[in-house]
Amino acid sequence: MVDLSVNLAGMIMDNPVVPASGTFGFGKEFKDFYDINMLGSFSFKGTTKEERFGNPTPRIAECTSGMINAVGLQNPGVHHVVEHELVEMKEYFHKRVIANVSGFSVDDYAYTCELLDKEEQVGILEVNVSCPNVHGGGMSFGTSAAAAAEVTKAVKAVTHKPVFIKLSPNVTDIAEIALACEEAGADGICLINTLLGMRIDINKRQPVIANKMGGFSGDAVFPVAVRMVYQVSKACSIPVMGCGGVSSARDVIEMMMAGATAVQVGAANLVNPYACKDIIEALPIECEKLGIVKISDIIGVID
Amino acid sequence: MVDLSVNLAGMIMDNPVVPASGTFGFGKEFKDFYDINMLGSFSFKGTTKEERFGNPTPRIAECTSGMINAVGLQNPGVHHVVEHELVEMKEYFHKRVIANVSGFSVDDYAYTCELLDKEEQVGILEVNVSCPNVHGGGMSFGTSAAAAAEVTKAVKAVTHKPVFIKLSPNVTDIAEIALACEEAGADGICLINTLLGMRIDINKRQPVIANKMGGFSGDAVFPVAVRMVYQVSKACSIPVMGCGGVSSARDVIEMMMAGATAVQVGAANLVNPYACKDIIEALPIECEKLGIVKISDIIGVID
Amino acid sequence: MYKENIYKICENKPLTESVFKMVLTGDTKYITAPGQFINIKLEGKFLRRPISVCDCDENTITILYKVVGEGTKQMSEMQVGESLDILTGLGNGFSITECRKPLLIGGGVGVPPLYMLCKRLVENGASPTVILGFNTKDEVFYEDEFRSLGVNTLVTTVDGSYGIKGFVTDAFTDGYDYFYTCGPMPMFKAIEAKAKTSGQYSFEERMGCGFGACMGCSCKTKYANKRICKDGPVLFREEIVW
Amino acid sequence: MYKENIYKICENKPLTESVFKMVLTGDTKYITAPGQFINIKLEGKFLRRPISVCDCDENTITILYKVVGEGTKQMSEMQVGESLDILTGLGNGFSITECRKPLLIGGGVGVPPLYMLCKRLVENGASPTVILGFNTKDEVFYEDEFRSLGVNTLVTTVDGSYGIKGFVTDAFTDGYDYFYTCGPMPMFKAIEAKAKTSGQYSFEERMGCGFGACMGCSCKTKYANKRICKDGPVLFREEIVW
Ligand SMILES: Cc1cc2nc3c(=O)[nH]c(=O)nc-3n(C[C@H](O)[C@H](O)[C@H](O)COP(=O)(O)OP(=O)(O)OC[C@H]3O[C@@H](n4cnc5c(N)ncnc54)[C@H](O)[C@@H]3O)c2cc1C
Ligand SMILES: Cc1cc2nc3c(=O)[nH]c(=O)nc-3n(C[C@H](O)[C@H](O)[C@H](O)COP(=O)(O)OP(=O)(O)OC[C@H]3O[C@@H](n4cnc5c(N)ncnc54)[C@H](O)[C@@H]3O)c2cc1C
Ligand SMILES: Cc1cc2nc3c(=O)[nH]c(=O)nc-3n(C[C@H](O)[C@H](O)[C@H](O)COP(=O)(O)O)c2cc1C
Ligand SMILES: Cc1cc2nc3c(=O)[nH]c(=O)nc-3n(C[C@H](O)[C@H](O)[C@H](O)COP(=O)(O)O)c2cc1C
Ligand code: FES
Ligand code: FES
Repeated sequence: MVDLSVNLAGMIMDNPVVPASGTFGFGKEFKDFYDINMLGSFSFKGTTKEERFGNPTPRIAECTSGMINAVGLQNPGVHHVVEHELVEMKEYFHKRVIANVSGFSVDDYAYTCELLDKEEQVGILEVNVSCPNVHGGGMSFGTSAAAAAEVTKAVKAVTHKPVFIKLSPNVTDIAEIALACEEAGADGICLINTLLGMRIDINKRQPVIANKMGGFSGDAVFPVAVRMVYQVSKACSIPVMGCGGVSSARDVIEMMMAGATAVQVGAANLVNPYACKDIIEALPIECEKLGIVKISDIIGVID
Repeated sequence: MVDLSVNLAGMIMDNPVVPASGTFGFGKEFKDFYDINMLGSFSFKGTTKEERFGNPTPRIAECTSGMINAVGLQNPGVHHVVEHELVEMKEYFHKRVIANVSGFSVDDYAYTCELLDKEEQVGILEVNVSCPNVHGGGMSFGTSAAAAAEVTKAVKAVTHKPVFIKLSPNVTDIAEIALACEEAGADGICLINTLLGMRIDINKRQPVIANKMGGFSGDAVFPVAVRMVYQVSKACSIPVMGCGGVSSARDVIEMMMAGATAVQVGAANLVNPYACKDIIEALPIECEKLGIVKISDIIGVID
Repeated sequence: MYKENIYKICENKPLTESVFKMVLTGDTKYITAPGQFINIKLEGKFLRRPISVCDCDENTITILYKVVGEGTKQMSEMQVGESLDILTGLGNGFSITECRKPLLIGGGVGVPPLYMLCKRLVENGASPTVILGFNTKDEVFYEDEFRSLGVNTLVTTVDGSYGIKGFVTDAFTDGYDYFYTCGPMPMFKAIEAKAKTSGQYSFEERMGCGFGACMGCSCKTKYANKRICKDGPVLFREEIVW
Repeated sequence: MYKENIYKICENKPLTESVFKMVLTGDTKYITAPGQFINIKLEGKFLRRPISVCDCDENTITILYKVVGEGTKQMSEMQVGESLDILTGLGNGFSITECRKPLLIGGGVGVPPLYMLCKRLVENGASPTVILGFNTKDEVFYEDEFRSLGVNTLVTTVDGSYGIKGFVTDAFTDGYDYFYTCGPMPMFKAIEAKAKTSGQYSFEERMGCGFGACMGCSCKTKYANKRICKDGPVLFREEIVW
């Protein structure tokens, strides 16, 4: 029997597998495919102070081994999330969930997190300072150490729950930004969000995505994600939630060896709705092959 | 008949296809596969002031739709290149070549470029400020606008040949760095070099690459490259040589629509030694399908 | 409800130069309404390809697809006996209303979902008139199949090389009491300008998942934001924001 | 010289639990020396997989490969009749020297290239002794094939379950006048410590291209930097820097 449990900043999880924000909605669409209570937890679709429709369509482009999305944080707003989504969720998900939060100002973040702080179901606040799909906000916080730290401080001031800052990979020095968040009180770092990418429809001579650019993710980005998880976990002493291009149990193991305490699965859920189920079922088998008896033993084993 | 010719900062090329530095050596290994005079030009393996062995092996790791390399600028030194490689090359390549140059100090770059400036065969100097595989130099010039500009100025002072600065994608704001190079006198920008990536051998519990991290390239990085070519070509008025994940004629067309005047093909040459030949032969066919009669018409057609 | 499963190709042949018919065998119980779609995983492609159900029975699904890019090209090269990983039963599908004389208007590859719809309407006692719009004679497909359902079938071609010359709207007959349509946006606009009754439109959008999880395919309607893949692809005329 | 071409699988069967024999038909004229390798493109894998030529004639190439990862797993699942895109004739190969009684020492999947070498040496009038080293009895392969060449063939197993118990060096016979070896690094180190004559070692390295273009496989020798793929995989004892 392989022990798959991990302790993520105080939240004990049965296994390290967590569907990534924006690829799992509020879990509703997946509960018809399998019992999502088998998940370690899941990160729900990023919410904001106000309701948002997001960007014009097309919002999706295909890439080799990946995809671009430019959803632009479509969500019903945090009030609706608290009053409806979380209430409904109680019926089909009985573990604590990770609340993914975005904002357009420091106050936005604080406002939204303060509301979610009161929700018992929320185990971790995942503060997204890295969405590439919203103008004049979002990502800019994630591309500056000072701004990321400011958001961290503001959020920490309004919540007792563990706060993970979700960082953008579109930066020169990811470790510097992560360290700034740690120093500002963050309890963990989640990375990576999407790489900024673009595709062009050469028949129509226009970008595939209405918004021109969007967030690139999927298998293709895995080596960048592993590298950043490694860099950040070596630089920081707070736990790292790894994300980016994970689609198999072996990917989960690789990312944990790079330094991740838990591992998120994003775009893979969209193509294979059973992705997380498949991974969780394969994990003990792959661990056994590799002589891993307790998965938490391998976190950051790479020098 | 489709007109494939392009004018790259004064160098007229029969077609926009250019094997990327480090993936084509000095052309010797490819001339047995096909007549490399069909190429627009090619960028030879990056050279430095002194001979370099490069990094320890393993230097290569496989990724989904891509690879990581950590060659570390192995090359026989610019003197050997000038005295032997270029002399030999005269026999099998009769067009002007692109000289890729790296350095560990501003003086290094100037020294190497000054020597190459005297070589008639060299059509363009491609100054690599972005190699992720060498410590204490190389990439650091490419991650700061000021440093990249300084290198540009130093090189421009010693040569009359067009100077292209080859930029790193591992930065927060690629347009800012490109603009700084333009203002410092660069005649063009080449991008992208490799993304910093990492893979772990989960059986051995160690990084696949002896140097731990390396440069990630191949099909997987194409959307990032298209995005950066687009951003830089919109920000700058000097020509852009696009590179990153190109493996087909349609990729070439997409990158040109994004703003590239010429397009480099890197890792694809390693897997399919005929990659550039295949692309050049397919280009007129794909152009015709798309109603393109003169390929230079599509450069930067995307708003 | 929707489900992922493996389907075997038992037929795959061209109907025109670029439109193919593929028949798949496997579990069909999740397909509950005409106008639903399936989402096909293809080797080497990241995203699945959404294709409407043209017809289905206890253990076969028929789709008609046009080769427009790499994915559909790949499909056209697959052999009988090969397998595909498919999500079925996606989307709301058309609502069978109590209409008597509905118009079914299909343009190009908007035609396929109307076939199963037509069957259901006929079963329901309605007498549909079907209008199939194409650019030119060589592109016409499924005319005979509709005729064998015993319904009045009109074909239009833009260049007049077959049937009625012009657009689908040029074939509009009087006396219809409802309409159903699937096809390109310019056709929708023309229909919206001309149609005198209530009706349903089936939309297309680039999709990330096809089952409502990613918000990739959202659109605004008069009453709420909807996902084309889950709350659509069929929208009622009354709710659409043009 | 080397060349890319398409080869058809005409045999693909397990020799042991994890070692497979594959016979390919196609153009073999670029294979000019024993110890050369081929580089195989696999569907869905970015880099090619380098595998030594075990044997070859006018139109077939035989390789023996061990399933160690995804690529070789995929190869093991391929069917007779399927095709592979392969670069052949890569590497320098072994030099046939004027030795009379060479030792050929192979460890695990280092065994394959020695087979064609052994043939050539015999043709050249030499009387090789072959030492094949494995961990255990179940892993032994190609013993009979070597014997049918009429050469003295010794097998060692680490656990003593078959042949001589121990390492290949425990089977060293006296009187050899040269050696050729291919296998894992610890075996090389043991041979280097024990061998009394000149000889050739065939190395492995992770490769980007396999034909000398990328500098992915470089190593230092006493006289120059060499590329394992192009200037190797075979190096002379005298030039190697351990
Ligand atoms: C609900 C729905 C039902 C459909 N039913 C049919 C049908 O019955 N017959 C038919 O021929 N076509 C149908 N289509 C269109 C079909 O999905 C596309 O033609 C197909 O995805 C093109 O794939 P490709 O790889 O050949 O093209 P590429 O252009 O190479 O595809 C690149 C990406 O764009 C997406 N894409 C391209 N065109 C479209 C499009 N028109 N709509 C949505 N995504 C697109 C692809 O799915 C893929 O992700 C339907 C689309 C939707 C949304
Ligand atoms: C010149 C040469 C000759 C070889 N001859 C044989 C042979 O005859 N029989 C045999 O079984 N094996 C041979 N090998 C080893 C063989 O190349 C690897 O076992 C194989 O590439 C593993 O691929 P994989 O996808 O199964 O493993 P993975 O670990 O999934 O491969 C990942 C990447 O690492 C590379 N890789 C993994 N192991 C090795 C290795 N040992 N050497 C080089 N690259 C590696 C792969 O090529 C691939 O790029 C040879 C290697 C070289 C360099
Ligand atoms: C359709 C889509 C929507 C996303 N929405 C969000 C979001 O709302 N908040 C967020 O922090 N990340 C969002 N992401 C990013 C993912 O959570 C994840 O960080 C990224 O996709 C990389 O993981 P992957 O390669 O496994 O997809 C979204 C990604 C996708 C594909
Ligand atoms: C093996 C290898 C060696 C490389 N060496 C160099 C180099 O010496 N100088 C340089 O500017 N870029 C070098 N590069 C980067 C490529 O020129 C190119 O910018 C990058 O690989 C992206 O293109 P691709 O995705 O088509 O490979 C190298 C790339 C590879 C794969
Ligand atoms: S395609 Fe994902 S929600 Fe519609
Ligand atoms: S593998 Fe490319 S030079 Fe040897």
